[in-house]
Amino acid sequence: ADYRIGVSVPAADHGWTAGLLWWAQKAADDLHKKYPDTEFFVVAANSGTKQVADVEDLMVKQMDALVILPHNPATLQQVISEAYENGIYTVVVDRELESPAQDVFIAGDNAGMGREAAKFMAEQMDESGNVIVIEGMPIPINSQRVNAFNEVMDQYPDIKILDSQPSDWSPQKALRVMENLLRKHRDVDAVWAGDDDVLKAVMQAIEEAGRDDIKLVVGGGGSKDVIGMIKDDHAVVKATVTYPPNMVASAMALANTGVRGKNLGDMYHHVPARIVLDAELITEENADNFYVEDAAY
Amino acid sequence: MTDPIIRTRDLCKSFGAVSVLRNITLDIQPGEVLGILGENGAGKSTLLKLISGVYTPTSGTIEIGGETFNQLDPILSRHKGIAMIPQEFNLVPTLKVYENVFLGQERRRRGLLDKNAMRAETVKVLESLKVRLNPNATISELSVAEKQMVEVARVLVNDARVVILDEPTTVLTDREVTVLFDVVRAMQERGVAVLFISHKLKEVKNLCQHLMILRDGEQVELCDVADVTEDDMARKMVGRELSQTFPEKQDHPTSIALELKNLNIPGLVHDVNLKLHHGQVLGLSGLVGSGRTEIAEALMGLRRHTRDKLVINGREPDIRSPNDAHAAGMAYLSEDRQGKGLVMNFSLTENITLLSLRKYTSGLISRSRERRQAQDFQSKLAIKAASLETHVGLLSGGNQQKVYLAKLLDIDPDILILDEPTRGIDVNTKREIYFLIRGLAEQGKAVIVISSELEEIIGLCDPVLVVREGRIAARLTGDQINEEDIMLYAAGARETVAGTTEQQGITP
Amino acid sequence: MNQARLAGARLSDRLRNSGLDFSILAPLVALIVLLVISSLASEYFLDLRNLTNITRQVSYTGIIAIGVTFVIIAAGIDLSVGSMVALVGVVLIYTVNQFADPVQGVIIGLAMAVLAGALFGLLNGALVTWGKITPFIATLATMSIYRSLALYFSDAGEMVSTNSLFPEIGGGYALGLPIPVWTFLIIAVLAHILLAHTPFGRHLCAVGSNAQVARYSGIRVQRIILITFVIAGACVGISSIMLASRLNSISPSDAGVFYELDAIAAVVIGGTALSGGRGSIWGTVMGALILGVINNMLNMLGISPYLQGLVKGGVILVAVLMQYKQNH
Amino acid sequence: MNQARLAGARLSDRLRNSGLDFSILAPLVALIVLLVISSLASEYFLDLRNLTNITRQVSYTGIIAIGVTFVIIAAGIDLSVGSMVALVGVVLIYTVNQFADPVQGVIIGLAMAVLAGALFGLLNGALVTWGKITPFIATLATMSIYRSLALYFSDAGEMVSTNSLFPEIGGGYALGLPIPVWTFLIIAVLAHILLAHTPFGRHLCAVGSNAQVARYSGIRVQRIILITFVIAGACVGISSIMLASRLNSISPSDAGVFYELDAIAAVVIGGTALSGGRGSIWGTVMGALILGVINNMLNMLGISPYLQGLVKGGVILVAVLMQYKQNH
Ligand SMILES: Nc1ncnc2c1ncn2[C@@H]1O[C@H](COP(=O)(O)OP(=O)(O)OP(=O)(O)O)[C@@H](O)[C@H]1O
Ligand SMILES: Nc1ncnc2c1ncn2[C@@H]1O[C@H](COP(=O)(O)OP(=O)(O)OP(=O)(O)O)[C@@H](O)[C@H]1O
Ligand SMILES: O[C@@H]1[C@H](O)[C@H](O)CO[C@H]1O
Ligand SMILES: [Mg+2]
Ligand SMILES: [Mg+2]
Repeated sequence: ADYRIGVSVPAADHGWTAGLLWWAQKAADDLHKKYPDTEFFVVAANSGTKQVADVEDLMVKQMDALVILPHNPATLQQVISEAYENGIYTVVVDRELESPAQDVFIAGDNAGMGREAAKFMAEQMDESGNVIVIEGMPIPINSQRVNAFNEVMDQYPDIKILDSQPSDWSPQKALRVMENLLRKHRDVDAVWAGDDDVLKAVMQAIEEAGRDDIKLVVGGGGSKDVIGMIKDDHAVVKATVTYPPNMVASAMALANTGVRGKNLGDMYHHVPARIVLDAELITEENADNFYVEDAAY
Repeated sequence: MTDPIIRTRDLCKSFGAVSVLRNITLDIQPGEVLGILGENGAGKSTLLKLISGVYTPTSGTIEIGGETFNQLDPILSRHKGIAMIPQEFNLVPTLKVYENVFLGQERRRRGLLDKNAMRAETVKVLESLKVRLNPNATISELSVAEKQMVEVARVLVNDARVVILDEPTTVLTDREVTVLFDVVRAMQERGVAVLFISHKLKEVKNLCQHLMILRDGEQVELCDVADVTEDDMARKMVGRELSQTFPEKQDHPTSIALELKNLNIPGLVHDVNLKLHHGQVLGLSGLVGSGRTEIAEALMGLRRHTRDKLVINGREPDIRSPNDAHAAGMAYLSEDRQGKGLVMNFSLTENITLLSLRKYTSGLISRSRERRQAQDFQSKLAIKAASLETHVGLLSGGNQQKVYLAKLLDIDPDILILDEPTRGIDVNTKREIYFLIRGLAEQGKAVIVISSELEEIIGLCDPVLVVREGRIAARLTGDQINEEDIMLYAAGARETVAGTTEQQGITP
Repeated sequence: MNQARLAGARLSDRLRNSGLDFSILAPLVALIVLLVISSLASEYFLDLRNLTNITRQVSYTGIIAIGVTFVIIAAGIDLSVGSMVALVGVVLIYTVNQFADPVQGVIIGLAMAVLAGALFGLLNGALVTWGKITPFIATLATMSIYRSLALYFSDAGEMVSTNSLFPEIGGGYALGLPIPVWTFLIIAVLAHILLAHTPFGRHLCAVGSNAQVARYSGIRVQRIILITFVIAGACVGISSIMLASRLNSISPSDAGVFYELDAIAAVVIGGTALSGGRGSIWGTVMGALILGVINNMLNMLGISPYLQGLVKGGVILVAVLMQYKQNH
Repeated sequence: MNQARLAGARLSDRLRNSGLDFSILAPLVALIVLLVISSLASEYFLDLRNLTNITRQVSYTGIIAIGVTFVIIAAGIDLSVGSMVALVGVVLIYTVNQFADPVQGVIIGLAMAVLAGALFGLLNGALVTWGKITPFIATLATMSIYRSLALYFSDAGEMVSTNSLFPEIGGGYALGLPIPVWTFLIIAVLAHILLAHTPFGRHLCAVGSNAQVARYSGIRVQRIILITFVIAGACVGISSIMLASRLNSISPSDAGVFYELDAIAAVVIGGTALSGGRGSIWGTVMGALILGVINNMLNMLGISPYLQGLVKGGVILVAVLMQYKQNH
């Protein structure tokens, strides 16, 4: 092949990363069919250090371009810089490097995700009530989301965050945590689950506990199932915020364009250096626009 | 008289509520060999473990070279010049021979191990014990006798002032025992004090100057060996008169129980033929390493072998595992009761019923039936234990052996193969076991006894097969069974055209 | 003070003679202490619903831990159980979704799940016995293999059941208790009987204690070891049923992650030695409950996410230290 | 055929007498076979850069595996090493960043890292020896505790060093080889000497094989066990230095994740028995290299990420099975 593109992502350790990997595989197939002279090599790492090794290996395999969603930006900084300085066309996805070392950066908006959810909730709750937050894993992107969420909520003195507990983005764990929290807090108005898979587990706990004090549940990520619930006017699941795992597929398309020195569509520039996908609030009004029947996430 | 090297004052030891030793007061002079006698469970090993620091006394003191201790630990006692060969093996199975010999007393050069020196010294010491062993062999490859000699070697390279030998001879044949005694005498000349436990009274008589007898944890006698006869010793141990040791040999051989043709284990056993009748106690004699154990293990399906034929009670069972052997009515008592015989963290009951568990099972195991049976055995074989729930690992060596015997007897086998059956058993119980074996034969069972104790072979068995280097060197009956003949055949000083079936024809 | 110790010794002696297994007393005491502390620390703790929740949360790893107890008593270990949960779950939901009739789907699905679990366990056992691969490595390898297969067959996507009856299993109640809890209890009772009252159990302990002695005693050592892995696999199958039906789905990437550590921890906290040779099912049940209560407490007290690991590790240490004090 | 076997027996005998440890031959053969296959399967494999990469990638867990070898020979286990990497890393980068002078920062930082590692190891050892907690549980608990502390001190954020000299350690080369590789080699040589040529090593084997016998032989069992954990901790400290300086940062949530499993796998593949009593450092080095080559192969051959686990598990099984064939 004329163009060899390496794609390095975190391992499928929960729903969203599984979706990510699915999209990476799909894009590798689709794009290879469309551009037979491009070949993709997808690797997945279960830790940042393993990912460093993955990138080293891809460099040995003489990639022309590298698409990477870094497990941890600082961990990967060094090796991505090496690749970039070696002239490899580099696209960094989602998690931004401290010192830029890429041709293109494409990402979702983590802070925006927390902010949008908070604004929507505050509005729906008439600026007062009790909230439970089910967080992800204690890592930087989680902090960005939760901090932004809390910042918005701080503006409403009548909104009280009862508890903010980690789920590690595992539905299993989320179900357990939510069950426990529901025993502890008898008067809850709203729940923010920062991930849509986690939201489903949260809903199960709420339904089983037969709690009708909870009027509002908001998610994050924009999974097909949750968008479906919103679309069908679910009683409490009223919104989620986009954070699409298919950003990796777009990143691969960008790499494929960029590495050929081509322009994007009819643009008059090279591929833009920075693309931020909007953190879009999905509600009943616009849910139809986001619903994709055969999406993996 | 010089100052005693070891002095104990009112030494007592209890485990929980059980008092095992009471008020032992003892002086041992340099260059003295003290024999310690007592029935199984009398407290002999416990006393020596107190002196070597393995156990802490409940009360009383130990004085070593004038220093008084309320308690010792193994490191301290070693430091004070005490070396011990314990009753149960005390070698590290994953390490090599020379590494074991020098364990805890390694030779160094510039901080690093001086392996060559240690290997050379090991070879030298083993040679002085008349044992040929590769110093690089791993312990787990050795026979029990070889292990025992390695234990002896450990003590020899250690410049000990006091050497403790807890039943060192149980796994040795007379030849090695002689060597060992020479070594002990040489140590004695250097002023080393030796404490020696044995159930073989003759050995005590031969080797020791002084004698201590324990009964139920009490010191009942402390005297010069010269002043007592073997009969006196036995009487004092047991506390009453003892009758003859061996039962009358009353062979009533009937039908053939087992017939084996041309057993071969490459490199170990060659063309062994064997015919065993009901009512017979057949002895297998031979030097250590002659391959007797291998023959037994092959019969039990525990070792790969080839054979032309194996007939048991008229049938030719296909024996590939001990299970098959048990089903065919055969049971085997291994010489290695710790490694192959008993589950140390099982209770007495659980060990006794391990082979026969089906008997107690109708859906579920009936613990009460198990218990009753165990109780029976406990009283029949006089097994001394705190309770039936005690882990056998906590029993004295001799009592463990009894539990092991009970375990076999509980499947009521037709053919018993007993490898060193009285290992570590006191005179009185030994006698009971001999009568038990004879009784089994009288009941029509067939018994093979493998023993390194000539006296036992001679007193109990007829016929006797002498095994040498994996072959049957001779088949002896009646008057032929005597010490001289057996030794000559075993050592290869005399040859017969042995090994054919004709030669081994049925004795009338 | 000395008197107290004496009394304690006497008590423990009496208990032992009464036939009550002393080894389960230690985890029981640890559990009780933990329960008392928890109920003092959080007013919601003793809430009936909370207790029901805990027991259900515990049942998934608890059932697996029971299976793993057998493996550990035989001196083995099974690291693959977590991944196996995911793979069995994939098989289960795939099967359940094949049938239009919900009843048929559920019955055949459940059978398939248990069967698949037993089969994967058999593979582990075969590697250990015939392959002579040390259990740690054999199951470390299959841990990676089973997870990989689960991802592959499901295309890494969450599998959702379409059977209306299916969620009733893990989500349902019987006589006021969740079905997973009943299942956990029944399996515990059966496992206890198997371990403590049958020749198999006795032989198992002998094998774990000293395989050589077991062999000389005519016990089929290899077969026993094989069976322990099959039991563990079947337990995983059942646990996977409970979990998948409760969630009405299985996530191949996430299901069962770290279950192996939780299960082993439960077994060991319950007093079963990793070196094998003895163990108790009730101990394992206590161990699993102890871990469940700790998790519950972390949420109830709202411990900072960063410090949850510290508290959890600390409580485990204290619980185990307490046992030691109990035992000596 | 029989003759061949005889010749084989003779060879192994000669090897044994020559002092060459037979047990490391098996992993060596497995490694060589794997190398041959790899170089046939991928044109890039023998690329010098690739080989350098592999050895550097291997060195982080390899160094830890060497430390863990000591723990395992003493019949222990250490599950906390992975979390410890993160916690030591946090301490290290914090310290390095405290000093304006880069040289001073690096020197004090490195010293602190090794010290911290040894200290955490000491805590593990203390729990095992004085606390009498079985190593699996003790280190499972500290695994959770160390990770939690790393998250807490760093506020879950990645810590980046500001010292210009620091990245030169893990990223630098000496005589054509990366510094982490040199470090790995030197530690291996020292560890080998310690294990095979000093009384400590000998005593260690005795302790692992039969602690009772060791005690009777006048060996201070508890102290030896304690030291093994300290050695493992110090090795973690060094590994953490190499890793953090190579990355110029440490991620508390992610650094060292799964290292414990990789390290233990390397040790066992290298022929050291988990039951303790014997082991070999060179075996561990081979084991680590085998795992490194497998990982590299997966990427070089472009195996589907879903199936990487399958292939990895499979190759581990084959490598271990091959050893068994070798050994018997
Ligand atoms: N660690 C222990 N815990 C409880 N009881 C013990 C322990 N060690 C020994 N005993 C008991 O102490 C008694 C004396 O045992 P000891 O081993 O000293 O006997 P012995 O005289 O050496 O017997 P043998 O001739 O059979 O070796 C026995 O009843 C034994 O069960
Ligand atoms: N596993 C093994 N590996 C290597 N050699 C062995 C092994 N088992 C036994 N041997 C050797 O086989 C020979 C026969 O040993 P064995 O103990 O069976 O003889 P024996 O006649 O029963 O003697 P004993 O009087 O000790 O019972 C010995 O030289 C021993 O070293
Ligand atoms: O892994 C995380 C979460 O699953 C989240 O939902 C989206 O961001 C990813 O990085
Ligand atoms: Mg004794
Ligand atoms: Mg023998």
